[in-house]
Amino acid sequence: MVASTSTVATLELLRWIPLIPLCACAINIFFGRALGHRTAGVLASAAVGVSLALALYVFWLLPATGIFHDLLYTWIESGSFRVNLSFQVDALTAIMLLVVTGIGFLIHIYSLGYMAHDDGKVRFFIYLNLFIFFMLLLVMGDNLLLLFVGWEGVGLCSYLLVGFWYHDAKNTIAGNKAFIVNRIGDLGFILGIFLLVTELGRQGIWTLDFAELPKHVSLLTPATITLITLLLFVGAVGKSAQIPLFVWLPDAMAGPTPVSALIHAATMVTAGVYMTARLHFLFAPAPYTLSIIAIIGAATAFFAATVAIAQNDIKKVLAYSTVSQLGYMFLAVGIGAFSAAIFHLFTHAFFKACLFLGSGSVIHALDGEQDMRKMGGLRSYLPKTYWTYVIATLAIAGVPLTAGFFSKDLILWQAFSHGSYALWLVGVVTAGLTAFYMFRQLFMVFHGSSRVEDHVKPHIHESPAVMTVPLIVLAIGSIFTGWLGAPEYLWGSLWDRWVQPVFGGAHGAEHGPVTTEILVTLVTVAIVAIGIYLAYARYARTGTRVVPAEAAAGLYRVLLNSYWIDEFYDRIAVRPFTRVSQWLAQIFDPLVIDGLVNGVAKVARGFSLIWREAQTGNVQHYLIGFLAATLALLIYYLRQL
Amino acid sequence: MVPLDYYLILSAIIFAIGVVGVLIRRNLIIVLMSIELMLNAVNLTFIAFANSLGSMDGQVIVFFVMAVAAAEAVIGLAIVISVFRHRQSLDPQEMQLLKW
Amino acid sequence: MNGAQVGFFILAGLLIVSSLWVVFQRNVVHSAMALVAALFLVAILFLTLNAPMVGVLQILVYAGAIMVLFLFVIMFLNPIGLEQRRRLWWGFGALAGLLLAGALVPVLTNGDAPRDPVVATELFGGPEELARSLFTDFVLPFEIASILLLVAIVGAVVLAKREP
Amino acid sequence: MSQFAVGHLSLILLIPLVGAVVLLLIPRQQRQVLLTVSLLFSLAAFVWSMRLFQAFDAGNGDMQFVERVTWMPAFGIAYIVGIDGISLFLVLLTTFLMPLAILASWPVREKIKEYLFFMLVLETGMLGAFVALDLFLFYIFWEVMLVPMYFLIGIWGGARRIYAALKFVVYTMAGSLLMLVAIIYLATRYAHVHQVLTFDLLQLYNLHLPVNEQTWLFLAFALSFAIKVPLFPFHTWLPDAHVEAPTAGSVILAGILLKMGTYGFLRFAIPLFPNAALAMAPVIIALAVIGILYGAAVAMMQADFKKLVAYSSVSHLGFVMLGLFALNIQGIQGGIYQMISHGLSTGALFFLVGMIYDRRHTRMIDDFGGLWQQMPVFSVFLLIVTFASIGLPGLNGFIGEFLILLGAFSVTPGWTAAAACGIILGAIYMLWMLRRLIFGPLTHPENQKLVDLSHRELLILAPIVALILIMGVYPQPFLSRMQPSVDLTLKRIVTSQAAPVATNHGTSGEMKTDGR
Repeated sequence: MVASTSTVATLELLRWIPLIPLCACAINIFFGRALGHRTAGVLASAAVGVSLALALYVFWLLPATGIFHDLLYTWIESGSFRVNLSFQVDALTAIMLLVVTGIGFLIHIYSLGYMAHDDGKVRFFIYLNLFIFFMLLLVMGDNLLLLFVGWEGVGLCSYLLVGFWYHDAKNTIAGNKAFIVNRIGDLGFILGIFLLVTELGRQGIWTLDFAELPKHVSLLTPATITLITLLLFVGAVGKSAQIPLFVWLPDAMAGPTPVSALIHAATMVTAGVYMTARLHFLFAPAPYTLSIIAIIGAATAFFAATVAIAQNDIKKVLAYSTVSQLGYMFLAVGIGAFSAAIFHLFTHAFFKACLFLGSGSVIHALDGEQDMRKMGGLRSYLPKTYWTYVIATLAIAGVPLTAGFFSKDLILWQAFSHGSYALWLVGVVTAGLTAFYMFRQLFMVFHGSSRVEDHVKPHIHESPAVMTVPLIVLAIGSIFTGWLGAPEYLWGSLWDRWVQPVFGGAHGAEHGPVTTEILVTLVTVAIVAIGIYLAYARYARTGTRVVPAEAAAGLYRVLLNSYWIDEFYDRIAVRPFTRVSQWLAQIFDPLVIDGLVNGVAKVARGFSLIWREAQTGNVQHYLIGFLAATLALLIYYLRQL
Repeated sequence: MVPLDYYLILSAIIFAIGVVGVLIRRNLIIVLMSIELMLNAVNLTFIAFANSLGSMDGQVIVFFVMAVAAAEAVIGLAIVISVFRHRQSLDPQEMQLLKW
Repeated sequence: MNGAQVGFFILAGLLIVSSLWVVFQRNVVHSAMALVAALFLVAILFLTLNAPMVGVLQILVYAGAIMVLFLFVIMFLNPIGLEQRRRLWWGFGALAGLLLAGALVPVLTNGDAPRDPVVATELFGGPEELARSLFTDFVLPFEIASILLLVAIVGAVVLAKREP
Repeated sequence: MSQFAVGHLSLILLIPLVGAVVLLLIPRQQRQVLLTVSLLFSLAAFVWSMRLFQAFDAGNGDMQFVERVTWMPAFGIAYIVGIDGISLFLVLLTTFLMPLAILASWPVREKIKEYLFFMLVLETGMLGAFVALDLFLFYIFWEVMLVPMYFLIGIWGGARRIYAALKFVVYTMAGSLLMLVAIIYLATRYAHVHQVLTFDLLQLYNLHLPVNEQTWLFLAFALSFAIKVPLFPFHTWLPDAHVEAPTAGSVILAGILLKMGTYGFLRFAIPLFPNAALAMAPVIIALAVIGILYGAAVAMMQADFKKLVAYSSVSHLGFVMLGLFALNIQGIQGGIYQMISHGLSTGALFFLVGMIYDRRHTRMIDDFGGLWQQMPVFSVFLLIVTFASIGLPGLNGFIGEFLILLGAFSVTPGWTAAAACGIILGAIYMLWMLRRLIFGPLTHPENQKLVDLSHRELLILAPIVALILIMGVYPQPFLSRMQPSVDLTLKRIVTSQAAPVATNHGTSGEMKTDGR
């Protein structure tokens, strides 16, 4: 298809992009303590900085339809099956590369300040560097299995970082949940890979290379493709926290805030979107899968937005908002608009990272307080944080001329022009909800009267420059990144020209009449405006209309507990499974299976208990037996004659 | 001449008597003596065969049996002494430590 | 029936009687004396079977050495009290003995051994013949027997030694 | 090869044995000397096995370093040893783990001399079973292993050691007796056809029996191996034996002895009776998958750290069996790879259990918690090893599991999907164990005095973890050496499908010399 027309060039530089963070990680593992907390952090940040520089250089070198390739060695070879450890960079990867290293670098810098007083700082940077390595592996791997390696690797880092403050068992439980739910998704992913490999293998093709696969897709039957893509999508559902596997993401907020920003907003959770885009040649010919993806994406977007409205934890709101935004991306994927999905991924990385880091700044200032009901009026205390937060909130709400506006609008317009009006409607309503809950948060935290607890109040301080500078950079990005993908009626999309070749012309932006497009945009903007107004009316002035959780009732209570999904899973899956396991471990295994084994022994023992009565210990009794046997032998002998 | 069978029958009878002694007596010394009887019965058979086959081998075997019998009697009696010392009894039926 | 056979029957009858005496005599010393008699009778039978050397050894070793040892132990331990004669058990033993004898006799007499014994040379059964066999064909068992006796001596000393 | 020269493989068998004899000459009061000498001998065996690895011809799938010495010619029994790409790594695994196991025996206080003696004898036994190419010889080594293991568990074990040791030996013995019968039957059957009585495995490979005959023989072999593996319903000896055995014993048991069963399937049961293996494959795959899920579910509920690891072995070995009975290149290669990986990661887990047991004299998970605070290095090792065991990509466990599932998927997608669920369960119980053990608050006051790993303990774990990483990142040196041998094994199965069935005094199959 498309990949064959692109030029492939070898660039040995590529390997160093992921390897440098890995080296820094290794150095910190062995010498981190000796180097001291500060040096270790600086080293880690510098490593990511170097990767960023390299990524920029590669980006600059990369021609529009070109692919850079770097083979290290053959990783696994078994029979005809063969997978290389090799990296590739094309336009799509280049964007992901910049997101990962760029935002990763900023968050490393930020962490230098945020984690300054933490005992486990070295450990934190080890994990963070390891994460960058795996994330780069994920985006740069030139085959599906390497992608999977990165995929699992970032899951590991997510587990480690969510449970970073291990003293509190709750954090570790959240980490476990994240890892295990992801594993459930990965089960689908790996089965999808198996199905792909074996089906192609049956035709004599053994490959998982992204460069090779598109050529052979036509060998597969539509049903097989549908099954493969559905299985792969299960993996994406797990990693990108879609319905029904989203439950881990809100809990994952137990990790340090920079982690939430980097892993659970900007990069790792978007891996599912990246994967579907990377495998667009498989997904595109699977309409059934696509429609499921679209429905799940839209449902997740809406559902998570409703839950976000009721949350009181500053990070939980952002977490649900992330789930919701990821839903948008999958909505885009589902209608075949891969380019739009990646575009939203790109802009979302900036404003969501900015929001998380901003919330981190707030939490930092308030000595770890995360409950928005105990905030309010922080505008004057934290001016830089406030202004960056405002910009990012505008962006995520989709206020015109911010990044979020362009990317979200692109998705909605694609949905509309694709003819999926229901999906479009859900998207638009969700946009309104997004505006509402984000501004609700903004007002609750920064406006109104202060509800900060008295003992914290004297310590409120603006964060140091090492934290605010990344905020400012990200805030700038939250506006201007969107301008790359402006619609045709403005100045046209630089983005499409860059990314579209990767996806081929087949599913490019479908351009309807410009007037319709503007009209659709206006509808969205209007609904967003309503959302903002409602939030303003309800929360801006005083911020006092905050219902305590105990008094929550009705729909509010449903939303606050996110529809009791966790409890539902607990009831239908976790507890029955635990009970079965318990029965197996405590009844079945020791009593039935081992009982059978020991039963055989007991039967033998029973026989010998009877039989041993013959052993009286009396020699003369034994002699009787001896005699009897001798007689028997003699008589036998006589009968033979 | 006395036929070979006569000797054989005689030794069978003596052997059986020895066996009865081992079986029924409750005195270890008599049990040992009964064993000597059995050995002698066997010896008689050997000698009878040696005579009728004209071979010295049977007599040599008897010589060895005697050596073994001497050793057996010595060890057996030593055991009897030490058993009697411990238990003040020579009744084999009272020695049942090796019961299951 | 010739003279030799008459002699044999007398000897055999005496041997059986003394053997029964050994087994069924309640007094240990009487049993031992009966055994001495039985051993002498066997020695005489050996002599009739052209085995003078073995017969002499029988008297020397058995009747002389072993029986003295038996008597010595009997005297030494002096087991007091006569053994209880348990009718049933003894009857059972006697029956078993009869059965055994009944089975052994036909088995033993069944072979096709030469009915007429080979007429022996003059030297047959004498010390020279025995010694020749012993020190040529059976030299290894002979040596082993000597070791066995040595072990028996040591074992007897160890077993009968009074514990300190 | 000359009749009298000691070959490479014989030497490797001899080194530990000589070490054992040398130990007997050292007075028992010399603790340090005893330990050092046995460590040196096991290290020597390892160094020698590395030379073997170097000299091994990677492109050759046949037996290498073959030595033949006539032993009991009347019965066609010979001393034949040799290795191929399958046994090479099991030999290396054995010689690699043994020095570490001896190093882990430093805290053993009682009867150290006998302990080390048994360890070295055990090493010879295990190596012998892996290199033996004569069925009778194999059987002897197979049984010889039991003896030292019996004493290791029975003398230096935990509270219920006698029960566990007896169960282990009797259970294993019960299975192997049937195998002995089958071996003898097989040899006599071969003698009927080819007029030569031999126990030479390579020649017995050429015997093609009718299917129903194969099935009985296969079942006899399979029972013996399935107990050793252990396959699902035959696994109950394992938790008892593992829990009661001393640390080094558990490591060897899990790391090497269990592989004996899977190796037996691959070396003997499958290629000797290929038709039966094919026919029975669905049953065994089903049992393997049940074992995977069952072992994981039961492991989850264990309160005893060691027992948890023991049941996880049941689960992991289920994967190996699944791979072997996929009967294709990926499955078998993955199976072998998984044997090695499991030997390393579960071996390391048992080492770690032993290390905290030495400190606290308890293995109950609930007695710990928050260990990271006191023992960060220990915790890091535990973390890495646990994730290797879970099958995280980049660590060794992944390669094996991936290849196994890939191979199995093309044969039986349904069972494979079920087996893949086992990976999730693996993550659940392992992570749960981690949480209760090293994370969370440090609640128990006894744990506040715990000291982190000593240099000796680091020396045990570091090589394993290094190998875990290497095997995860760069598996090719291992896989490429296995491939020709696996190919050959598969070819044997395929050719026997087409081969004429042997009848008494038939003409099929050419007469070969008996290696004399």
